[in-house]
Amino acid sequence: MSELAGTPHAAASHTGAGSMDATATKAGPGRSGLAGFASRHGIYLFLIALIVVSGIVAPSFLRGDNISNMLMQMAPLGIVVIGQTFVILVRGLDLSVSSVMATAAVAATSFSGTNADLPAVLGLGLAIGLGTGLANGLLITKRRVSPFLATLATMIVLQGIRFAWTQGAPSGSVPPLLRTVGSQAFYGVPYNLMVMVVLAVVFGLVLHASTFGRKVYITGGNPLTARLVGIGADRVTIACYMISGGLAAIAGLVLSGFVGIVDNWVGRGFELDSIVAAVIGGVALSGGRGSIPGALAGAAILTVVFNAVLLFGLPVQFQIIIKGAVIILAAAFYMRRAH
Amino acid sequence: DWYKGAPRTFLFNPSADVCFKDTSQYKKAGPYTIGFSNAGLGDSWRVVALHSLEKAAAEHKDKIGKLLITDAGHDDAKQIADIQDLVSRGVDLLIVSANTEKALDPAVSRVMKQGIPVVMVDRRIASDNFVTFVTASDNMEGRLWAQWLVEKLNGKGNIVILGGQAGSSPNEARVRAGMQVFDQYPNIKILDTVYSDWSPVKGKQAMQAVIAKYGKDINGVFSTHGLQTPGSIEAFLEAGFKPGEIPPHTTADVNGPLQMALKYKVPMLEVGYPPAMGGQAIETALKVLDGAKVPCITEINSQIAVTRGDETPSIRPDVYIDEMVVKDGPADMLVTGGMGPGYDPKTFSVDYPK
Amino acid sequence: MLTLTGISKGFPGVQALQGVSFDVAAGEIHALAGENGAGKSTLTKVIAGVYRPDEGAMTLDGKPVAWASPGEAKAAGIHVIYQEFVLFPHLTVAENIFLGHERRSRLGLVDHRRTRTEAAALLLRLGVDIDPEARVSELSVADQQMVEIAKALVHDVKVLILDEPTAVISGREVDLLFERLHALRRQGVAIVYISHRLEEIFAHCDRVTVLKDGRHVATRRVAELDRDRLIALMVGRDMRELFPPKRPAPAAPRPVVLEARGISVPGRVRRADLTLRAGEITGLSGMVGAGRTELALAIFGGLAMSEGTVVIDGTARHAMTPARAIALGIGLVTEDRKGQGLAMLMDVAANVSASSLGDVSRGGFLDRGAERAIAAEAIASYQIACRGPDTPVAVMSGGNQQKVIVARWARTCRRVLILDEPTRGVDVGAKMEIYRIMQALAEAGIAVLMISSELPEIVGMSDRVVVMREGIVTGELVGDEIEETAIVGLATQHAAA
Amino acid sequence: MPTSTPTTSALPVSAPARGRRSRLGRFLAARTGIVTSLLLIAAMLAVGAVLSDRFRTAGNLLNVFEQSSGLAFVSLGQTLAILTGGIDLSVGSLISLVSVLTAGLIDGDSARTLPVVAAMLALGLGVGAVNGLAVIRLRIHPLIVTLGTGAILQGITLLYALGPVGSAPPEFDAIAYGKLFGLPASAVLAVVAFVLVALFLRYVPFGRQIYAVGDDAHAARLMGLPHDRVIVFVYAFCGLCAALTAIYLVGRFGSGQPYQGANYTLASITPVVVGGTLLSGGRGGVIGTLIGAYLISLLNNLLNFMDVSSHVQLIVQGLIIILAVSVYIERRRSIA
Ligand SMILES: Nc1ncnc2c1ncn2[C@@H]1O[C@H](COP(=O)(O)OP(=O)(O)OP(=O)(O)O)[C@@H](O)[C@H]1O
Ligand SMILES: Nc1ncnc2c1ncn2[C@@H]1O[C@H](COP(=O)(O)OP(=O)(O)OP(=O)(O)O)[C@@H](O)[C@H]1O
Ligand SMILES: O[C@@H]1[C@@H](O)[C@H](O)OC[C@H]1O
Ligand SMILES: [Mg+2]
Ligand SMILES: [Mg+2]
Repeated sequence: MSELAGTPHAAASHTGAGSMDATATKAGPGRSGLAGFASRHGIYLFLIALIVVSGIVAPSFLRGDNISNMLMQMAPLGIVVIGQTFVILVRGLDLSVSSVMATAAVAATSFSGTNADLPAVLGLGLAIGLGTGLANGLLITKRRVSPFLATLATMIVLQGIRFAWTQGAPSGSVPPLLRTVGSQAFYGVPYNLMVMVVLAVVFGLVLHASTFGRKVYITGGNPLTARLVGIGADRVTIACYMISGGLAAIAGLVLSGFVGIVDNWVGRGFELDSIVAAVIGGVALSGGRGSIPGALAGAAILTVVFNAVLLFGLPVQFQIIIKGAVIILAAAFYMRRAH
Repeated sequence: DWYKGAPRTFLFNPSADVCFKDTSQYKKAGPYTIGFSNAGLGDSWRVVALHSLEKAAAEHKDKIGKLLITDAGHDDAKQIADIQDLVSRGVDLLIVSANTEKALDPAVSRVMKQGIPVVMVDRRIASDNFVTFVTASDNMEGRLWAQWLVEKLNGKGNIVILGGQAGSSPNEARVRAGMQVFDQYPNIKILDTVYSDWSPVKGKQAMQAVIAKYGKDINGVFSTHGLQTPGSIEAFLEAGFKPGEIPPHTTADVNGPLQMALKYKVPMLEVGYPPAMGGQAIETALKVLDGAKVPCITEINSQIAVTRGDETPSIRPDVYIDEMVVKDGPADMLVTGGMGPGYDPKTFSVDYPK
Repeated sequence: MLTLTGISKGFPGVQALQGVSFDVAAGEIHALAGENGAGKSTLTKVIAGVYRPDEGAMTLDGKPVAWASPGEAKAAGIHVIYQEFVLFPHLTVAENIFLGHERRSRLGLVDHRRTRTEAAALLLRLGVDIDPEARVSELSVADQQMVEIAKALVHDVKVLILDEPTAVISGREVDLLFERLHALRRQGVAIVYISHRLEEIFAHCDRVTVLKDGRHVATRRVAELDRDRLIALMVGRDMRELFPPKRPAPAAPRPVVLEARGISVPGRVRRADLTLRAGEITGLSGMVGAGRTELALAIFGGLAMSEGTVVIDGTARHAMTPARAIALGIGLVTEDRKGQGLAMLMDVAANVSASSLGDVSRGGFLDRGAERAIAAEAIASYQIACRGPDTPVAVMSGGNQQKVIVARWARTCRRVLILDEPTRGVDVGAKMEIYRIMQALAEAGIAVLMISSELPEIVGMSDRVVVMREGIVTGELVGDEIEETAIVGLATQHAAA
Repeated sequence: MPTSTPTTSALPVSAPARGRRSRLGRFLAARTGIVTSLLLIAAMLAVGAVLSDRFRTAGNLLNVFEQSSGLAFVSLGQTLAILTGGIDLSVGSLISLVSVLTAGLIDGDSARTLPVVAAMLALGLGVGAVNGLAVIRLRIHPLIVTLGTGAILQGITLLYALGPVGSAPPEFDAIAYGKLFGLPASAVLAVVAFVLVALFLRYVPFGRQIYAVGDDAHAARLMGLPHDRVIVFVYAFCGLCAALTAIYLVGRFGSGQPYQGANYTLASITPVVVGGTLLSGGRGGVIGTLIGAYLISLLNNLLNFMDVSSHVQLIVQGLIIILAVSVYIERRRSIA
């Protein structure tokens, strides 16, 4: 009774025209034709419309270098969003991603700064991410701490550890290859985007085609069912948090290559932005609903909106304002569709 | 080789009377308990400044019985609490590096009212309710940077201000002083002011947005410290600016921007803001507790360096950037650290009185 | 006092009410009868303003009314005791009773002392010993029901509706309840009484309205009816026709497949023994709240038992988990379809394969084709009405949803299938289909355990019946012993030791 | 909100416990949060007293009291939102907005104090009401609604001021640093506010209904309780508390800053949960929150006295959250 189902909107739907569960489906039941198509693929249509409109209003929007730039900016967010999607699907959320990102990035600078360190950098980063994910998962499943608080707490603890480790400020530099991945492009295609795409494909397959992915949806869709059909819901949940932690670590490493110099706040704001992107992309906080392509579309929308606001000549502040409006509108859109 | 003289802001100060404070009322017998309320760590400048302060305290073990250090993590509310806690612990003198100049004003003023002397370091409060402020003249830095940009651009062009932490006194003072210069040139236009929190990562993100908006119209970047400057240069490179095309940048203290200036042929002016002022704060504190006269603003000297060929009529360097840079050193190293050879912020540890 | 004319209400996939007319007069107890899913609760909720009817009109005291919210109906003097409790687990009993009608001091503030004493008095009047200071979450189901009833006595109500209030209480508590109802009737309250216990209808009600599949069948004076005529109205046919003919008992005793020994679940089940045999349908009966569900869950590994063992084919198993139970060939159709049985957003195929993902995956990846094929087969052989394997279960009717769950477990249960209230809220057709499947599974040698609160079903289907009361197994009936009165006797008998 | 996990969704079964518990036992059991927090506070006081005689001075402990008031004010509103099973993540941005507007509009001119303060309180109330309306009308989870409105408010704040603005008139100083009966004025005000709200929650029917809505919103609607009014009320109240906090902070900082409130969004939740209010709603109360806020300030104070580095302070803070919330989990039996 304590998750989304216990909150006003869900209750509203109980007393209203049948429960949300009873009518909401991915397919948008009862709708067909153009309206159904628009409803099912609304997020992608919206993204395309946004791009077209931006291109018309500000022609420089569609310039190669601008697009390349946007893609480079989107990639780290996209990587985090993939993990966040797994976690939200099992009715959770992960606020510790930004702390994981920064810690992995800081860890990347604690070697000699050559490519020979790459395995160590990657290993240590992943260890941090997976370890945090494991801690989150255990707190949430075994100690039954709410995901919000569990990941908030690990976020703070990790921040303390990071500061203690760096004595206040990270120093040193990241391996050159990370530099390249984080800040270069290959014929206009940023390397970090390639990393994101590879991860999206791999984890997209895991989520949408593998047995594990099915377990994720069942666990999030109905945890009790999951338990009673012999799916180790706890293990699935822990795995999701580890995926989120691991991907956040990779995103942190990629982002550390963005400037080459690392500070304590690499990834600041990603914890909420990644949730926002996922929600815009149709991942439901109530669990069991959403997809990786949708979530990535959400990340793309955020990136495009940010970029377009500037190109339209609006003050930077409108980036935040429009972000706020988009998230409410998107959530309202999905709510409406569910009814 | 470098300029080693007294602070030029003092020597060249044209006013007849320089403000001095009588501190006899604070005279006390040692050993002292000194408190240091730090705004926070988080960037390499602040770490070196803290180490410099600890080192100086260690060198004065005879006089200092205890040095109590708190760190507010860049949170105004916590810093106020920290200051209250330090006062509760019975400090004889308080050194404060205020997170933001206005927010800490009431709290610091209060301490002074209670009769405890306050020495500000690096970041002051808005009012003058302290004994002295140990700094390296943010005003001079700001004016020199602005004057140089104006002269580089022959009085005409578009400037972006890349700030540090909004509301922190060094940032505000440097921008204010810079604006006093820019305002004299009607053909200089400030396109935008963005903030980086002294972080190269945030600096790069902020500059990317600005470059997306203005592109080649940007003629100069007024960066209020070296911590964020590399982010800006990176953003230009990524936007397709070739070496030699990147507009002039200003910087301070940090090795990375100097390396980049040489590598990508970025015209650059460095005006130092040495973290060694941490140690100076301890020296000044001891003077105060000894009842000696101290200047209202204790400025330590800054180095001036430019890329070769980029000196202007008003800006004559002490050294060239290629002489100053530590070629193979880490990018985040503080070239003006003054901590002596063999210093490594990661391993530094000193036995100061606790 | 209250009249309804031509009320219709549909839910996606179900027409819960169709043109129903109904009225209840002041000082009358009007029973509402009908099978599960007939629409009784839905009608209740229409009267209470929870649902807005799609069609039809309502009048109260002769004036037309249309509620915009439950609050309006309440303000107009309609009080409902819902089938599902409307209690706040973290609040105390006293607070629950007076919620929305707080006892106040002269200053208009909540008077907690008065709330407490009045609640105590009220409970005393009802004749139950419940601590008004206890949190509702600490109470037994029966006590929670008594609190629900107490709530109804607080206000001046014009219309009181009770939706199966006696489903979880018994004996003395039932008598006390009716004492109250008669008193209210004398005061001119209009009472709508819903119950599956027909004897209550005959003993206490003035008129009865029968619903069937959402339609109004008849309204009669109780005095004009007898039990058989009422059943005929409700079912529309002889009950016996519903059930497949029982198979004769075999000559040799059937082999034991599963033996539960001394199972305890703290607070719910005490040292229960249960034996299941291959090819036999065992009915597990008792009042709601008797602990049957918990016993089944404990056997299945879904609930931790504090003591006891489960012996399967001669091997004792201690730490059972659902995964282990499934591997051992046990299946469990849970009583709560939506809450526990199905992932509502997912499609038929995914729900059918949920307990046998291993069968539809290759190298860690799902073989969607195989999965759909299995689902298609299930749809055909169990006559599941849906658009196909890709239909989200959320849009399907309750009976078909139930068949999806049965299909899931029929695939994986090699030894034992437990069905907890398998026909709750499903229509007659689906019921018969489920009975047929149960019988077929038993014929195939599977030990079937059916938990049911419906006596006819228990009687009609079981080869053997085990009865529980308050967590204890009170008896076992076989063959001709299996009849309603014997079961009721065991279900209400006071626990011995 | 996703405050629960697959594991916590348990079968709704509980043991029949007919036996009457003792009054005291029941009283304490209902207040695990408060009891645990008080025990922790006692432990900290003991450690601190042994450590330093300056720690145990009244002056120091009163300072801690004063230091907790800002957090206490925001958390007061947050408690009500959480009691209904919701959450308000817009408080930080609202504090920022109100603080720049208050300082900017008054700008040291005492004559403007009253109208501006009144307008700001109305603004807080209004923004909160909009949050509440969005929650019930759009049927979006409060976490999302307030995340969205929070972003919008932050953007507006930055449109108004990119850096510190304005200044507080002298009378603000009295709220922030003044004394009342020898006690810190802000803390006295906080205690008064908390006690009033506690009384409201306990003695006004509407207060009880807030609990009912948080306990089971569906049941509350069936009961005809004013569910929607409760939701709008708690978010409006939460906005009002955020505005109050902002005004207090303007007094404490002497100016307004566009990121003033940023730290308070997540921080405002900690005292609530540490004080024993369940994130899932329906159980807890504001007195626990007040104690929780004091506990957090005391923890900072003690760690300062112990010369614990700020890094370790963070770690300890995170661990306290984990410790606190895992003590109060409701023990429910669940499937598997
Ligand atoms: N909220 C709902 N959404 C979808 N279908 C519903 C809903 N409520 C009831 N139904 C369906 O409407 C039909 C009538 O249900 P209702 O609960 O009124 O029956 P009932 O006569 O009260 O049965 P029981 O005796 O089992 O309580 C059933 O098929 C049921 O599944
Ligand atoms: N203390 C309780 N609080 C809330 N709901 C309860 C409580 N006890 C039982 N229920 C619910 O009431 C229904 C019937 O009770 P329960 O499951 O305990 O009985 P049972 O032993 O399964 O009875 P049955 O013998 O009918 O299967 C179930 O749906 C259960 O979830
Ligand atoms: O004074 C500034 C200091 O406060 C900041 O942290 O680093 C850069 C310096 O210029
Ligand atoms: Mg019913
Ligand atoms: Mg049951």
